[in-house]
Amino acid sequence: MEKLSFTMKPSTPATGTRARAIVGVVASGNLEVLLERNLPANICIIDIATAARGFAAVWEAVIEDFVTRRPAGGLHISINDGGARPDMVSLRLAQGVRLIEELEA
Amino acid sequence: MELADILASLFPGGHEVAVTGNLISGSGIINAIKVHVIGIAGQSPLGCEGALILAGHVLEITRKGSAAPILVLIDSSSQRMSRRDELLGLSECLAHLAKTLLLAGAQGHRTIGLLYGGSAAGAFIATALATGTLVALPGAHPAVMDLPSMARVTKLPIEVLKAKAEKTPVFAPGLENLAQTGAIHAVWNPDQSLAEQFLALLAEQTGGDARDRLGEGRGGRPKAASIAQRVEKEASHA
Amino acid sequence: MRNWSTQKEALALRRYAGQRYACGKSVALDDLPQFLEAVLRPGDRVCLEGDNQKQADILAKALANLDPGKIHDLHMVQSGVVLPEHLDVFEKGVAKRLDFSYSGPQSTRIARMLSGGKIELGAVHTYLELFARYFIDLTPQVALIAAVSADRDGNLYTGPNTEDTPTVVEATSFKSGMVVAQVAEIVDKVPRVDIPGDLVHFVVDAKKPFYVEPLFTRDPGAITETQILTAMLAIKGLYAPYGVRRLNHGIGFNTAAIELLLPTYGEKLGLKGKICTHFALNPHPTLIPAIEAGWVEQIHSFGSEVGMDDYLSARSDIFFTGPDGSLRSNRAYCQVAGLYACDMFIGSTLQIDLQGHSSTVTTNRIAGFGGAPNMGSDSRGRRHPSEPWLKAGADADPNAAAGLRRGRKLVVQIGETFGEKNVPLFVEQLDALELADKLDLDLAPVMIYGDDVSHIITEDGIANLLLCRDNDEREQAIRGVAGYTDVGRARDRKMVERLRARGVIRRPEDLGIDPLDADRRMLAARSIKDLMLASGGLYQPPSQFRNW
Amino acid sequence: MTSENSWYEAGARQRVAALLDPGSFAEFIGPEQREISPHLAIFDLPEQFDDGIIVGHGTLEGRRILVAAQEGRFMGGAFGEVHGAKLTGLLRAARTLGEPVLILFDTGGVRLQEANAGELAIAEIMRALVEARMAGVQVVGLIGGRAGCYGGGSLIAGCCSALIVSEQGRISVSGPEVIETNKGIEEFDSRDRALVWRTMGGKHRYLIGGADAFADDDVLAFREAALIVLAGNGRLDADVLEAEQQRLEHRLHRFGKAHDAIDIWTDIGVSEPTEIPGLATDEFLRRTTNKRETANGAR
Repeated sequence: MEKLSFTMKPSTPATGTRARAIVGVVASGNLEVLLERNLPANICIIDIATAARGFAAVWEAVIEDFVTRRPAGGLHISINDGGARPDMVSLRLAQGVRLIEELEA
Repeated sequence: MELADILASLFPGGHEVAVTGNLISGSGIINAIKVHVIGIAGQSPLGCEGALILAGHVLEITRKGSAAPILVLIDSSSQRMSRRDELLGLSECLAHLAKTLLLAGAQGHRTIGLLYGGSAAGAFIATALATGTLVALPGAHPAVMDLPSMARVTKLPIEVLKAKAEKTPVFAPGLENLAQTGAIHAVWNPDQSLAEQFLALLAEQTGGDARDRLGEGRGGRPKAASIAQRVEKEASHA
Repeated sequence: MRNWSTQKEALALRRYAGQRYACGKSVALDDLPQFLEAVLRPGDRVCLEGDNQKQADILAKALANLDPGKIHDLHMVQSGVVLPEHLDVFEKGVAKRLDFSYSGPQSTRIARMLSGGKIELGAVHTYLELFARYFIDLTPQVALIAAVSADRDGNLYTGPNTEDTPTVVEATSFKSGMVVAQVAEIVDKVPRVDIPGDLVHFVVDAKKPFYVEPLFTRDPGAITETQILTAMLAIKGLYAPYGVRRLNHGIGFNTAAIELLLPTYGEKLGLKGKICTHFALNPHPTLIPAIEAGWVEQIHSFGSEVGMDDYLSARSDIFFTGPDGSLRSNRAYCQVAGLYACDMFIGSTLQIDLQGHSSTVTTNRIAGFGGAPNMGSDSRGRRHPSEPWLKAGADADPNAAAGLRRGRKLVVQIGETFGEKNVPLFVEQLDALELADKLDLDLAPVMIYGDDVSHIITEDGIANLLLCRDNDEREQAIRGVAGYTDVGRARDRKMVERLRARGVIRRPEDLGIDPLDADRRMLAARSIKDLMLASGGLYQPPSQFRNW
Repeated sequence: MTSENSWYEAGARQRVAALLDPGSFAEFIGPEQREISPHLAIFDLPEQFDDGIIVGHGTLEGRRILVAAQEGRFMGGAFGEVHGAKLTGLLRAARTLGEPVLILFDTGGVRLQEANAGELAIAEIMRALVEARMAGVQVVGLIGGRAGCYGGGSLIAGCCSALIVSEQGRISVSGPEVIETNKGIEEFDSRDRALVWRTMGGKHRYLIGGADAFADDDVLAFREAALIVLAGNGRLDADVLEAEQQRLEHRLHRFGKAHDAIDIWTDIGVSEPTEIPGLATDEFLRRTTNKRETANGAR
């Protein structure tokens, strides 16, 4: 496993009030994303444990785009990755942000 | 130890235990205590018929209303792997056998498993692991799955698996590994009277299922006991 | 005085030699080895019928078991190198030279044998090219073909999987070659005559049907959200604006997703009757929901598909069927149809380079071409206009005088930026070049040349290469949809934004598509069973695809 | 057509959310507590924060209920140490609290990378389950996921007071590949999926009394079935096991010579038995009413 951690300064804080959300599942080509709202609104920390080694540059690019395009401020995001492709990572991150925006069911 | 030697050492005064088609049944007396015996011999697989025959014996014992101990002797392979057994619902038959043993335990029978040979997978769960206390003799060789099969499934070379097995008891086959996870209460000494070791075991108090705490103490299962306990607690306070 | 009938005389000798093992035209299965030894000559040019679907498997097995001391140095000219026996004949020395077009499942072994010198390669062709050469310089002296049934006169019923047979027989039999057919049974009267008996010299009762690979079955259960997103982009960003009605779909999950989105997403966009009405296409099971919903008017097929035969018979308004009711497929005609009468080809590939060249070759595999290059190329011989063809032509050359401007076929590559095992779709250089080097080939095996490609669709967006005015723009347009691959990350961001402003690149948001809406629930069928139910129970999928 | 709320396609969390009363589910040891497997790192395998099972409580039509749901996509829903212990703890709590339990199975059996711990976990779960049932608690299994209910999971299912199954659900001790690998393709061709389904699938299990209710592949259909099943009784005692002994002996006696499920379906008098696999739920239930073998609480 390779562990990566990124501390980002997103443009927008996450909306909604839910304390946490989880999407996805750890499987081949898939990943789980746990989002916890427990950081100052101007930062976002993303911790990654991935089965695919040597993709740090790709992760960085995906995450830069994510914090630019989606409101992610204040979120601590933890990822367990089963070797997902970047398109799946982007999708799960977007789904996670959308879920934490929703009202508590 | 061979089955005959085991029975001789358990029942110095003789016994009425028979083996029919690799299924063991009968009884003997140790120190004036009647002990029912069932089991499976000859490294044989356990299929639908065998499971129901053994379950039938257990039900017959419990029907009598005594609290005599039941000794389950095990030298099996795995569940019988066949299209026919699965077609007929092997899972129900094996679960049924386990339930009869668990019910007997709850009705006051001590259920003691003695693993003296092999056992694996579904057969192991339905017999040995469904007893209240499981002991073993040296040379017993339980296995959930043998290393070559495991190598095939995990796609890891067998040497790599062997090296990993050195570091943890959690996956590799073998008596010592299973004992560390808490599955085996004790390993008996074949050079001493099995009857006496049996009586000593009977004298021990039993409570609920202590295998997870045993595994925690032996270092084979670091988390099971505490996780189960936490869930239980959270459920009670929720 | 020159003898002008040597070929006819050679055929007569072969027939005479073979007749010893035959009763009428019928050769018993047990006599097949001796029979083949009697009719074949060392060095013969032989077509052993087989393509990506149907296989003359019994004849292949018999050929591979011949004694190379007696029969050797054959020159195999055949569509598919698919069965192990197709390469065994070279391994054993029965055959020496090979001209072929497709080698899917044998792609690794054939590459190994080529570099090991076991096979003397003529060329790797497209189907249509190889068929063409059957009539010019690669005419078979013996054709070993497969049919469903034969009557005692040798009339053949080739059934729904007719495929290459008429072409092979035409070229062989009318040029004094010998035709030997394996059939599953001999009947008094064949359901229909696909091949006239006087073109067929011998028939072998194989007692079982020839093998057919279910190559075009895609389980909707395996379609991912990203593939659905690419399909949404295709429908809304390409099919709709060009009004694509006549087309071919390649094999793959992206195109399967498109097929399954027509009755749902396509319906919502009001596109029914405006797109996807006529196909050159194998009977894809995933097209069943769209057919049932009335989207499709007509389909001509290269071959059939395992389990689809009853459905096809019951939908003769859509498919080509014989008087017996069953499908009639024909690979050669369908390839021509795809080349000349379709306005779009859309399919997947394994590698795309910075010029847009694409290839399914990796360094250790030669998969051949099959039909994709015919589908995926702009025919220079086309003369009839259509809306999408003219519009694409205008995209490519807006300044030319309309009356003198060629139209363009839409040739679309669709895929995810990363494929299986995280292998990037986009590369700086195709593996095909390295392979060509290794095997000393004159041509790198390029599936579709960059100048034929009009669009590339990934989850990142659509690149319209027709709108690119120079190589730089073209390269950046490709990088611009290459996502997080190395090629994509090396994009010139400013230039990509400029291309986007011009509509050369269109992102999902530019088309009003939210990637989060790409949900499996949009698929008109989400399992093989759904397809079976949608067909009213007529589609009977092979057992390995069932989950009931 | 696959339902909008397909059970087969949904993940464990989606199933639980749609099965219980809206918003009623609360998880024990949720993923934020990161109680992961301590053993997967040895194999350099990725962990999942909930170790592939969620346990908690919620309500069903207002009635408090305990629930466990396996995630069949994470390591095939297999039982490891933590995964198993969560279910053990839940069943022990059920006995103390006297509250019914729903187990949403989706498992290939024991997780090989922690095989000994997983095997033992199965045994502990079975014991906790049986003890809960002897105390009068209902434990209902729901089976219809991608991974099916195989290996040790099928033995746990065999201890439940009732099983609800959909066509997609498969219940079997040995999986098709395991039988093929050990006994050869002549014994079982694992690629012949029609054979897999008619030997182990939900319809066959329902027809021979291996399951009590048959549901459409839809979360709400499972909910309806659960409500009906939960209205019954789940107590396990000697009478129940005597009855089960008779039921299973009768089954072996009656169908023991059958080679294929079709033989069994023919025997019980189902019309056009070869059509059974292709039938939609309504038609399947209509054709088999009063014909199938039932457990009638004898489990």
